[in-house]
Amino acid sequence: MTTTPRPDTNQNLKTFEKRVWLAVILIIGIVLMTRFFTVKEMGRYYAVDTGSGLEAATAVDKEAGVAFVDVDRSIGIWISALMTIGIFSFLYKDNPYYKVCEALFIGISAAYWMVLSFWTTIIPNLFGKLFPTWTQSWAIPGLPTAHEHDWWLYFVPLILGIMLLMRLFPKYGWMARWPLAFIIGTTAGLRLIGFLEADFWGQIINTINSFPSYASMIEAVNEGNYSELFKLSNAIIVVVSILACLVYFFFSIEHKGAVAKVARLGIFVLMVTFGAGFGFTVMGRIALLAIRLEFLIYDWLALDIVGG
Amino acid sequence: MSHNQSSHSHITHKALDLDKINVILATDCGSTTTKAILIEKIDGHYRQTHRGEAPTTVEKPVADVTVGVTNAVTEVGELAGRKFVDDNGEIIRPANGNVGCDIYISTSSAGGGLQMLVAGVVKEMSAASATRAALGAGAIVMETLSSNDKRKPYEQIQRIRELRPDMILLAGGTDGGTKKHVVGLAEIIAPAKPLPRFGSEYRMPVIYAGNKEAAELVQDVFKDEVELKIVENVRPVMESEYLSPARDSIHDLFLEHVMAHAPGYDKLISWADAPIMPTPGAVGDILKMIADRDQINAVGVDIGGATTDVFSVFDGVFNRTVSANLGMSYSISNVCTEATMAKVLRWVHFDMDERELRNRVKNKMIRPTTIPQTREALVFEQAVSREALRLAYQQHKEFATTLKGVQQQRTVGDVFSQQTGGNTIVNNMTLNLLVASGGVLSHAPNMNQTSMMLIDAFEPEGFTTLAKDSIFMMPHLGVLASVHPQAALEVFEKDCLIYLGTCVAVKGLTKLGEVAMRYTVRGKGLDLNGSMNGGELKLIPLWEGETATVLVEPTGRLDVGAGPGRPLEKEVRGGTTGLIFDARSRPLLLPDDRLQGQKMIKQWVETMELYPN
Amino acid sequence: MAVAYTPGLKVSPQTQLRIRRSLPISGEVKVSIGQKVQPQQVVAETLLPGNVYPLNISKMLSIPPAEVPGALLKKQGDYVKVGETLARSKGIFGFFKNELASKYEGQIESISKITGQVILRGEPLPVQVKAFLNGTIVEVIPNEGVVIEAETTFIQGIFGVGGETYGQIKVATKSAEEALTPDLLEESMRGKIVIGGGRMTYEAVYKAIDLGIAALVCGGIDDQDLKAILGYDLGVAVTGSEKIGITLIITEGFGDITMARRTYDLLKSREGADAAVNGATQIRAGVMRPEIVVPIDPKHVSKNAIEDTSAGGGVMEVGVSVRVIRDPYFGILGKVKALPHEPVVLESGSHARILQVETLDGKVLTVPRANVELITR
Amino acid sequence: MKQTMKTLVGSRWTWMMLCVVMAWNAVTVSAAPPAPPSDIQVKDYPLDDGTAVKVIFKRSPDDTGAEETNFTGYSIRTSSEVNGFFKEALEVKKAADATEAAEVVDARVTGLKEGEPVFVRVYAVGADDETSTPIQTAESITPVMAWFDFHQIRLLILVIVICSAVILFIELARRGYPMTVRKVAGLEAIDEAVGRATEMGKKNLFIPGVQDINDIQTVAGINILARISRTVADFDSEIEVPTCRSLVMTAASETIEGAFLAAGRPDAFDPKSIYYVTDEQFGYVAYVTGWMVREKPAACFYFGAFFAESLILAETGNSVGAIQIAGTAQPSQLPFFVAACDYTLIGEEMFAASAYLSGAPEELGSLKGQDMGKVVAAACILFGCFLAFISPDLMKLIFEETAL
Repeated sequence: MTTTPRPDTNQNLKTFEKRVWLAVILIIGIVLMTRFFTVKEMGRYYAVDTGSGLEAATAVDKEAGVAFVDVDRSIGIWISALMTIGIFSFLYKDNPYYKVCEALFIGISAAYWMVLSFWTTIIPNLFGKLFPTWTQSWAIPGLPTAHEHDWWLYFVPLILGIMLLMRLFPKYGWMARWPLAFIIGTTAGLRLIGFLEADFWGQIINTINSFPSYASMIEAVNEGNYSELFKLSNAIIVVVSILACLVYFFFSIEHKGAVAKVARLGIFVLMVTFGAGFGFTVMGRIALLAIRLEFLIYDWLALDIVGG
Repeated sequence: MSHNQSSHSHITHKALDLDKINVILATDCGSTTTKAILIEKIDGHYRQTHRGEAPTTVEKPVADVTVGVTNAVTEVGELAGRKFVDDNGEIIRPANGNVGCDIYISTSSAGGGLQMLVAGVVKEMSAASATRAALGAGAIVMETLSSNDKRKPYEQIQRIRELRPDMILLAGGTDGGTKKHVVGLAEIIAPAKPLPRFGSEYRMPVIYAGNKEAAELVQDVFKDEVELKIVENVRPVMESEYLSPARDSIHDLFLEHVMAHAPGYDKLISWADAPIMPTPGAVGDILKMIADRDQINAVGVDIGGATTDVFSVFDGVFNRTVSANLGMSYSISNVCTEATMAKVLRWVHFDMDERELRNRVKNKMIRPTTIPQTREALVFEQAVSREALRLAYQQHKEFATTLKGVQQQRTVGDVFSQQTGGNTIVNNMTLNLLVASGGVLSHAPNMNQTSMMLIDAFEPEGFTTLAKDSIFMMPHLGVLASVHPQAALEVFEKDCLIYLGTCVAVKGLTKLGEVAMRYTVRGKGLDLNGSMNGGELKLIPLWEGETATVLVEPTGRLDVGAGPGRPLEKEVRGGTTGLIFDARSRPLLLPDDRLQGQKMIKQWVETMELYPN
Repeated sequence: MAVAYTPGLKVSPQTQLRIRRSLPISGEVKVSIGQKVQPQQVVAETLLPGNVYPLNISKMLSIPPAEVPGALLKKQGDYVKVGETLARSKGIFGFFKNELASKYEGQIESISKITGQVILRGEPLPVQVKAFLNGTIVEVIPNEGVVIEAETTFIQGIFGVGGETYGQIKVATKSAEEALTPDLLEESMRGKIVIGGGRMTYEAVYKAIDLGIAALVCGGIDDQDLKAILGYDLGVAVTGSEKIGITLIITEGFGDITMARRTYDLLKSREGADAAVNGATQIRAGVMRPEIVVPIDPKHVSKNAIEDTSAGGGVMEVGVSVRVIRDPYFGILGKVKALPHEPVVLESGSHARILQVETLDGKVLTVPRANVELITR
Repeated sequence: MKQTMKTLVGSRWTWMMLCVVMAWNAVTVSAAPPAPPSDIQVKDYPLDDGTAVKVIFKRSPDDTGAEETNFTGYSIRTSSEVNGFFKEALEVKKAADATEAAEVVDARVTGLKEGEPVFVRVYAVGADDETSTPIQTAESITPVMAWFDFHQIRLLILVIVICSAVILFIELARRGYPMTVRKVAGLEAIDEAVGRATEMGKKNLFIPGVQDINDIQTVAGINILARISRTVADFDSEIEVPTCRSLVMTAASETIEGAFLAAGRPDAFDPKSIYYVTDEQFGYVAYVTGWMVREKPAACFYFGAFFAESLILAETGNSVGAIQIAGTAQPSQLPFFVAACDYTLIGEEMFAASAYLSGAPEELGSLKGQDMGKVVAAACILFGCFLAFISPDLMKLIFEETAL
């Protein structure tokens, strides 16, 4: 089967498409502008100075003369609105608008994280512990100047950190492997115990604990309370499900015969779990989308729909 | 997947009036014998009437293929009472009374057939597509080079130099895809300067069927050192193959370059009314044609001395494989090695001395022309053939797959049934027709032996019609089909296939001594019903030309094609063997214990009357 | 047809042989047209870069890459043999030490502290093409090879293993029937081409390898023995590259089988002469048989020697000598007694044309025509 | 919008008021308090992690073991100051019968801070939650961390059992004991995906998740990356790895370099193709999706910890026509990968991947050993449930209580 040769990208169609988009953007721009100048709430942040800071207000407050338009925050609203739309524009296709938003997002966030980790980790946790007096003198005025107990241990991360930076010099790049190995190794070790304790043992204990005892059941039934029976059947279902899932994750046994059947049951259990997770997450996403739309509709465009 | 309906009409020599064709002469120049058949129009129907054969004459001292052709044709002529060859040694056309024929066609696999070197980027992807194109065209693929075959460039160069292919097929990259890999392959092939097999008087024919955007670059690499032909990409996109342009150009180049340099072929080409095709290519064409016409799935096998060819058409997709080292003479020792002697001997129902057998096998290998004289030797040889066929079919299954590298569409429900691309498309349950050819199968003293070899090696499931190519006529009919499809189909139907019968087998593991299926057979003079226990075989006489209606009810989870445990009724065809009910397990399991196995085989041998006294 | 051709092996006391000797990849041709060459003389030569074997010592021993140089027992530039201990980890408190034996042979090209990888480079592989024949260069193919011509005694075997080798011919058995057993081999045969009669036994081959015998030529061999010698079951009859330290050639077939008298006698007649043998066999289209080439001193070349190929191939007629080449009478020699025209049903049930053979001890056997081979006696 | 917010805030206030009112009611309707317990002793709990103390006291005279009584139990409360705010740390139920009533109460109060002194009070609690006057220690007690925490002994046993199983099977595997591994389609498809990229002349994209290297999933992802890049090197294709964490970038870079070296193509390694983008989750996602749409990779691999970005990435990949293979242990993200990717490794399958891919006996042995861990878990569950059914006390003794 030959692929139908894609028609040589029709130049006319492209220019036409461009024009249509230009027109659409222009119309949207005009509508926005008109709305901006006619609707007082749109794209403006009203604030009232309470003396101890600014508080949100409304256009009505402004009319009343108590509030004013906070230009900084208004610009903020515009930026976030335009950025939001920019990111949404990806839904249509990749375009320069999206690229600008993407680049801004990445650049700002990368810088932000860099600064954040510098001031929240390196300064207080490393320099603050190793050289408290010095750090106090220029960075964190409130820092106690005395060394902590066992403070010298912090030289280890300092050295490891420097070794990690050695990657910048190709010749000594190999040094970076050591801290990396340290991190990965420690992680693995810590996680093993953490995993055994929380997941492995936790799962076992929780399963066992949910299992009703014979005595309590008899007692409940004698009292005419049959819920314990349901509890038992539920517990049995849980136990069987867990065991079936465990079998599915057996790697060293080929799934044949009885093992295959049990594993198949495990698959069903996992499917049910996934289904529930899927639904749950989708709901969460829709909620997130709603928040973004709410921002655009109410805070930016100040549209009065759905009883906002 | 692939377009195998090849059209060779672009080099048709002469315009033919199909209605006026009454006498057709066809030859197949094999590596050892040249076989000629005569097809005549009798009462408005085409029938194969006579045949003859003579040793092929491509090697010294004669070194002119037409001598063998003339000899074979003369033999046919003598038998038919016609004169085909004039005093100049040429074939007389058109037919006039008792003289001449209307068309003459031929296939060729002399001198080892068409040997090709194939190269592609990823072994399992474009290289596999290229291999499929080459095999489909009837070539023997000597070597497949790919960017990921783990060989260093110098090793690849060395390998190319060792080989002396007739032709090279270079593919790789989707259209608009990779260029560097394809050019890289060209850069390996070009300096290796492969020498064509038939002398160095002509330039090596190279077909380029890769990324069309890299074609010019490839041409720059090869410059004028090879005969480069650029055709459409065999893998224009990852999702589909487009094999026919490459296949057709293989046929063209085979004729124009390779054949033209083989001794005597220039003359043969001028004689023939249709392009000369590589034998296996012709066999594939006819099988594909039949499968397409009847909407069936078919498998054909040709077991030779050195190689075994398997052809299959499943849901319209044609595949061919050549198992280069599985055969009954040159390769017999390799079959025993690959399958292991123990696996071969499990088909033998009496004790044999393994040491003695090993020597016999090796002697057959070094003296490939001998034939079994004793029954013991025959039984052993047929045991080997079962293993050879089984291995060849296995290789075929591994090769005849869906395409690799295709994006899969999934839903949440698929999570636990994920399968990688490249699954086999061969499905024994949907197989309708199994055709056998090749010495050990077609010349078995008893047709029941042929049937059993097929059933044991291929393990057909459900309802499968078994047949054999009577006198290895499929190549001739394949070429004929390109000129006169109606004649080809008529002869195929009436004279080519000898029906052995139908095998009805249950799929799944059956238990010894437990009922596996119940059957009712109704037909002319037949009204039977009964049940079969696991591990049993039953032979019901149903002769050639007869049909019967068979209702099978499998028990438990066993399946005969309608689903587990569901009954199925079908009309079946009889043959020289008859109707075979097979309640042995699928996959066929034989006991590991030698004695127990012998007992079981012996029982089957008796039921099937394989080796009557 | 009253004529049957059988695949013939050439056994010729004198024949003009032309062979092409070429390199696998392009290289240098070291001789010129007209030059006389000796069998062992290199006529063309090229170098292949040695193979590279990266060994990740760090992974293999589970030690950090930086410790690799410490764990290595060899230095850069050292030569390592297969099986030699290449590195040893320090272990924990002297326990759990791991050793690593090299799987490859080669020179340590580099040791990386960063990746823990040691690169072994095998020797550059010199590819030399020897003349094989004592003859004259008649053609030079630039950068590829030469064509050599010589007058030789030329014998084809039916099957062989091992590559080209050279040596003096030495006949070990007293007759063409006698099997080659270890007791027939002695120290003085080192480097020679030893001729046996019947089957070569496993023990004899082993002793021959020990003694450094260049090649063994016998009538037959047991497949079981061949398997034991090679260490694997030979599948496809494409041989020549085996590295077993000896070249083996059988002239007749597998099993207990006598060497054709003609072959035996011819070899015996050339005893003491320098010969070249090649075990390379390829049984398929473009068949290659093992060969024994004994150059004839130009002085002794008889000008009117007839090209003799009748040993193999020929006309099957009553009275000619044949050998049965298929069980149940495999290896039996005799004369054709009758050639019935009509096909006969064999025990196996097949129809085939047969012939009757009168064996040396007077019995008459019926065998399919396909199952005999002509021998000249 | 603003109004809804206000309503919400308003309603929260209402609730709080309601609670306060109810609490007040509860206090006012109390009856006479029970008699307090006596003879309090507080000790550091031995052999623990330093977060618990042992509190021993004599029962209140009201605690008779009778069923119908106004007495419900004791409340043990802790504070860091003698007269500070005492917070409830443990409730002790009243005695079930007379025999138990005769015994002292020996309780373990947990949740304390290691090395920080505490004061302990015990109240007797009556039917309507009214409390007695407390008994209190005069001196504070400081819980101390012991060298060995006996509460974790089960964990120790588990670790020993599982680790020895792993070691045992590794040894067995080294000695040639045959190990089988079940097929995982997603891993077998790696070659296919890289092959597709090679044929199409496009790049391979690898995303190691959005978590740092200290997440075990990221480590597993990097492990698989080693194999993928080996294939990439073999096929002479290209791989692009944008990362969300700087350390992951370092690790990925080292891994790929090693893989290229192992494949004998160190020259083809391009360090520029592995780079850091940003820590910000969605900034990263925006970059990656943008890159995908522009470069149209033919194979995308997602192995690691993923959150909301799973579907965004996988859908974008799907729309550009890539073969996608994903693997994560985030249960909430798995369905999205499954729906949008060609192959998905589910949780544990990803961790088993490196063993599966290498096929090395050591790794297969460790896989088998881990399976033994699963057998242990299954056995524990079955045994535990059986015990819980027969005798909950015995179950508690074996599975929950300290062995001391």
